Amino acid sequence: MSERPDAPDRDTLLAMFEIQSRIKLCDERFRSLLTSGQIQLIYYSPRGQECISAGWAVHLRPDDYVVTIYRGLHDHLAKGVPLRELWAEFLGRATGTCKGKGGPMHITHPASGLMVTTGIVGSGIPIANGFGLAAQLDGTDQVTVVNFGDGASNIGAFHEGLNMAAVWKLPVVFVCQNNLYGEHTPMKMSTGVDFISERAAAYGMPGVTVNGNDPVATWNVMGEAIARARAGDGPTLVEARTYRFYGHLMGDAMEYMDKDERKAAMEADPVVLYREWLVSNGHATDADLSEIEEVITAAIDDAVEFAMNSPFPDAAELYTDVYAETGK
Amino acid sequence: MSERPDAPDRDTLLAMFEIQSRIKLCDERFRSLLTSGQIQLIYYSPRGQECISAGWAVHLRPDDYVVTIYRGLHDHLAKGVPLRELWAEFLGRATGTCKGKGGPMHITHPASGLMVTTGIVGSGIPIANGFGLAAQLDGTDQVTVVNFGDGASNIGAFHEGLNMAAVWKLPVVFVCQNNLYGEHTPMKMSTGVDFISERAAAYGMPGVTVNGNDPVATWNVMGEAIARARAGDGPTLVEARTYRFYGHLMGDAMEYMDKDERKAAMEADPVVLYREWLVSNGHATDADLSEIEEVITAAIDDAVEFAMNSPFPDAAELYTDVYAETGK
Amino acid sequence: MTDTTIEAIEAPAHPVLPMASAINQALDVAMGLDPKVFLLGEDIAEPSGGVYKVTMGLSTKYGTHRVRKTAISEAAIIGAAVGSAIAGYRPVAEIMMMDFLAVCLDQVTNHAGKIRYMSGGQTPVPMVIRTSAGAGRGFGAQHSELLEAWMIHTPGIKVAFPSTPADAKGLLLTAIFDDDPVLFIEQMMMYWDVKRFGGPVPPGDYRIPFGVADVKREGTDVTLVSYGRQVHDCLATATKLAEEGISCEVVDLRTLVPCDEAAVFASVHKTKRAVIVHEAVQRCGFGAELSSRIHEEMFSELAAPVQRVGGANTPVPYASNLESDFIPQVHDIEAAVRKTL
Amino acid sequence: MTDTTIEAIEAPAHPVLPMASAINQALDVAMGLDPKVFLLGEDIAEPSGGVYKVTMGLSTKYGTHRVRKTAISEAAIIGAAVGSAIAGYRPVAEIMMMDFLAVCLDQVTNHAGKIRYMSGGQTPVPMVIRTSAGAGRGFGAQHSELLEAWMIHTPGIKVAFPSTPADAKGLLLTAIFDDDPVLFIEQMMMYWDVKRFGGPVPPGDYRIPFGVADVKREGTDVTLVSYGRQVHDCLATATKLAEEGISCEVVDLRTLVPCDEAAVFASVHKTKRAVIVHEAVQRCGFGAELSSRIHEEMFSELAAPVQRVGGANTPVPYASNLESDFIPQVHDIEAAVRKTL
Ligand SMILES: Cc1ncc(C[n+]2csc(CCOP(=O)(O)OP(=O)(O)O)c2C)c(N)n1
Ligand SMILES: Cc1ncc(C[n+]2csc(CCOP(=O)(O)OP(=O)(O)O)c2C)c(N)n1
Ligand SMILES: [Mg+2]
Ligand SMILES: [Mg+2]
Repeated sequence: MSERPDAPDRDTLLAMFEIQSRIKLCDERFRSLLTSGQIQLIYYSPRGQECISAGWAVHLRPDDYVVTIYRGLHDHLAKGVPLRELWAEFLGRATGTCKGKGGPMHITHPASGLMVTTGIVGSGIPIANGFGLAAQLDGTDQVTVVNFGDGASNIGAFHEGLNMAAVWKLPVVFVCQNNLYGEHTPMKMSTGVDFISERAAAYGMPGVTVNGNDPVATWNVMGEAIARARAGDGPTLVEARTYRFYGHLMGDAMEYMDKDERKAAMEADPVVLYREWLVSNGHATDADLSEIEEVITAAIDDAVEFAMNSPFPDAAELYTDVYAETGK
Repeated sequence: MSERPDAPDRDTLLAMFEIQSRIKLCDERFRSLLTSGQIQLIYYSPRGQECISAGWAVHLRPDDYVVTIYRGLHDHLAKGVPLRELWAEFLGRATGTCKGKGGPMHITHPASGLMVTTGIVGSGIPIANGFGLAAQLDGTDQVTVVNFGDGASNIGAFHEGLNMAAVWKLPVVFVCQNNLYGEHTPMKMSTGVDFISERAAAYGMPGVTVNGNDPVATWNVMGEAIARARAGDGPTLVEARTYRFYGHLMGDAMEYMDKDERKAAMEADPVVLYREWLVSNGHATDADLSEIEEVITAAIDDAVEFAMNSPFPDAAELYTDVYAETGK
Repeated sequence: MTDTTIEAIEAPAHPVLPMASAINQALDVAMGLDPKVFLLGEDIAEPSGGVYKVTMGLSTKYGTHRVRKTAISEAAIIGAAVGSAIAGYRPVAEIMMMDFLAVCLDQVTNHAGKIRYMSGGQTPVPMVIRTSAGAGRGFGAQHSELLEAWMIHTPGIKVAFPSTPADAKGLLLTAIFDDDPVLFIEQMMMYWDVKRFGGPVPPGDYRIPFGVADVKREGTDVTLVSYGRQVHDCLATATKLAEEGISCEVVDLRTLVPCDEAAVFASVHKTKRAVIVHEAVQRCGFGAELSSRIHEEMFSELAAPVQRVGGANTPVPYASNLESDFIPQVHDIEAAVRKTL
Repeated sequence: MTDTTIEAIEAPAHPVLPMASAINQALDVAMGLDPKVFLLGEDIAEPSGGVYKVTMGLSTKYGTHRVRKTAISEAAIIGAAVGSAIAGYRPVAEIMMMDFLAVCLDQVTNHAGKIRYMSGGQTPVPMVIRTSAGAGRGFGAQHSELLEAWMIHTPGIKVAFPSTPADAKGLLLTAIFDDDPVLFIEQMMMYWDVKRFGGPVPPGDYRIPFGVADVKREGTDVTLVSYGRQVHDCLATATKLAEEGISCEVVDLRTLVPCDEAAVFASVHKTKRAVIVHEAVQRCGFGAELSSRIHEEMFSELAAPVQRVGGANTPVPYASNLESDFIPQVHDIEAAVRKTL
């Protein structure tokens, strides 16, 4: 794990570590509380995909837009959705980002630029174009990053969305987090290409594949794509190859996954390896990083307590927010 | 217009001429009857695109499947839908292919292998896969040819359909009849690529562009694609470049089309040029071809009279064919 | 605002226009008032100004950045509208024909319709989907449907369905400046037929509030409730039956979500009889909902069960004779009225 | 065949199974009987046998050419089913959750549902779309909807909606061998919950005809009409009210298209009162259609207006307390019954 000439400055390196750790520790807390039965919810673990979100997050401004999917915890945290409101929403409490009405699959927090989380595969892509179009019409240099999986690249919305973005030169970065599976189906059984990035050419759009478990490489690729969008030079399709450590959702028997493949992936835990790399190359001491982790852990403790002690939404909330006026 | 070493035998050359002429003469009759007000219907002229249908038709067997769209008259005739029933259906008569209930946008004639005509852009593509799948499961070597326009290559169904066909190696030939416009919109304003065939690579599928106004070149390309499908080697995307002589539909003011572009295209009428080529290269005498045309004209006279004198469907037909049993 | 309405309908001064021109005016006024309003859809820009010429002139006046021609990608069209609406715009998306809602319904129902709710009210989606619809033009089964019932069954989307040029203009302006997604249904047969469907159109920023039905004809014996083109058939039926001394009141709902049930109940309270008329397939159509509501609220007052007149329970056939049998006609409405007497 | 039904329901001999196993049995039997039957959908093959394990074992037994795992491409899934059905197969397509119908509705309504009609009867489309549905699992607004009303409003598609394992098996076998497209709705909460929703399942080729409702409990005072999981809530309500001497008859429609109106009318003829219960959003739901039909046909016989109990007029909320308020509960049904007394 030698030094990387293509690495960003120390602050950025540590910022990425902080984000990765927040995701990793949050995910571990969710899984432990679920396993111990202290909380119950349908949970799509992002564990293993941390570096991708961290890779784009450090290039974004608060006023940039992010769209993601049900497997979105890593993206939510990377864009800065506050832990308390996020945990409360996951637990369906009145204090959640969406008053408990949306839930994990629909986390929304405009204040952080987390605009839409959808549960429909592929459907965030056309919506992301709308944010890009708004920025283009406003004449601002805001960028939209939309995240989706490898499986999503086979649905119609992907095709229509990328074509429109290319024709209109929208400031949108399409991030395909390729974890090699769509639910219980390996990518190779469902997809006509080996690399999702090959599909960019069908829209005259630049496409690139990066090792999404390599924080530095990912940082570089995201940086170029985001800079291109910000400069008004149009969209990019970024395929970041990664792996789902815990299958599709919590409770997944994973009988359809290759045991050794998974073992190898988890042994090469990108967050752990990155931590070691930071230390071994003198970017930070173990103590520096431990302190970052402790701060996060404390914040998670606080968020969990906040969420657990928050009330469920008032019964009247069932009927509000359907329309601008209640009771139509 | 010199001889072509890549040309098929005389019978095939004349068979293509017969099909092209049938389409051209049928279209001219429709337009003259519409202009004179003797018939009234929404009419999408295929004039200018004759060579494409003729190019695949001569490679197909009656038991091969064809799927097409509202602009389908050329495909219907090429696959052998009988003139009388076709005219009667266009006029909404009880003697039509679909008892007058489907109309021009939904011509269906399984006896000729014309399986589905759809009015929804792109939607024939996933359905064509079903015919290909049936042949594959049956273990026959039947081929399915599905026709659609350039505009259809921007809709989700195109993407999903081509990917599935590639993954399942279905015996389907995807024929994009690229006439450079989708309704009132030039392809370049709506599409991220210059050649629709470039999109085949997004599915690991062979893609080829051919001059759809060159009957011999089209015959060769269609022959290869159909042979590949018949041999079980999977699907092909064929882009045949052509032109719509009369705009989107009858009555179209065509103000959005370049006058010179259209004038040039009509001066290079592929059916007229092919006729001249056949004669000048001694494949047939003017008399031979005139005879073919006269036979067709007589058949059209007969079909028009048949259709005009046919009754409208019985009122009870409104309620039949909704379900297997009437009155559910 | 209701005053403006009544005023408008009385005012003979206003120029008589076809519905298409009234819609064009509403779009023009809205774009002039608010730079955040823009249009997107297939073929809507100049030259051509849309396949039905409804958006004629607008791209020339406001530029192609605000009147945006798109690819044939309905899901992308609605998705772009949803995202830009959340980001503060007021997009007006055109879906060329209502049947094509089926290729982009996920964006309409799962996203435009639910995002306000799923975000706990943080992200409203102020957008309009204009769509032309209806049978009677020999377009066949895939270009003639009326699907308002799908939307009414899907909470989160408002539905407007005008019957006159003035209502079309007033309701469309309200729709554009409403903070919810609105499906705006335009019955194609009314676009350019000034003789049958033309009417006076108030100039300028003319708006009609949602959820306010309009009594298009007063009567005492039977209430005919309808919307869109069928309102005209109800009026024709009323004229016909008046000759026999049967007095029909014609209530035009104008918006279906929200629905002015109070106006319907008030009329039925007077007449004790109701017939609901729409072109959409009768089975599970909006008539079923409204009929149930009237029975639920006014059962003891009713002199007869509420009758429904809707499209046949079939796809729309092509043959002209079958197509007109599919569409509810004046004689069908008349028969239904007689059933209530 | 109705005999078989009654037999089955009386027979205690049959093994008690969860609904998922009954569905698996029906698929197994159908594939064994007819080589033209095949399955396609996401994740349905082994290993895993589907995200809800409903198709477990079938790809191993019949091969992956007949149990076909697909990409996440619902329009392609339904399109392939439509084409192969026209070509002589009997495909059973799985749409993982009913909300996802919105991404492929064009293939369902404009094609599967209309092709028989548009071809003048030349090309029937014998296919089944199995879809799991329903709220109550904390899945939120996009994974919990019941949309049967959309299909019922779209002529050409039949709709089956079982409430018990035996009905699920019998109706699915009938659906597969029916010559029309059938939407087969499986309420997820019933899949594996043997305790609450298990029941005896007749072995072999057991079929229940479409359009034949099943009186799940006889009664004299009020008719409760329902389908799917809510039938169990109606039965619970009936048991509860019986303690007060209120006798409820529970009619399970089992198929909505075709709908056994005769059975409903016969029951209401006896009770003079009816309550219709379903989980789908009440506004413009199937309850509206059936309520209208009962009022239209039996107005003078009714002792009270027909009541409807449906889902709230909102998207499905996530918070557990709000979600259970969204879903009609026994106390809601009870309140509706009291309204009719
Ligand atoms: C349109 C649609 N079809 C099916 C589903 C069910 N589903 C949820 S997640 C998923 C797999 C998606 O795989 P991928 O895009 O690779 O994302 P990942 O879960 O691997 O992050 C499927 C099929 C859905 N939510 N939406
Ligand atoms: C899903 C859908 N959207 C829009 C339309 C309206 N429409 C009919 S034809 C057409 C243009 C199609 O262009 P292309 O695919 O190039 O075929 P062409 O008409 O040029 O042969 C459009 C937009 C439709 N029928 N279906
Ligand atoms: Mg994946
Ligand atoms: Mg074209």
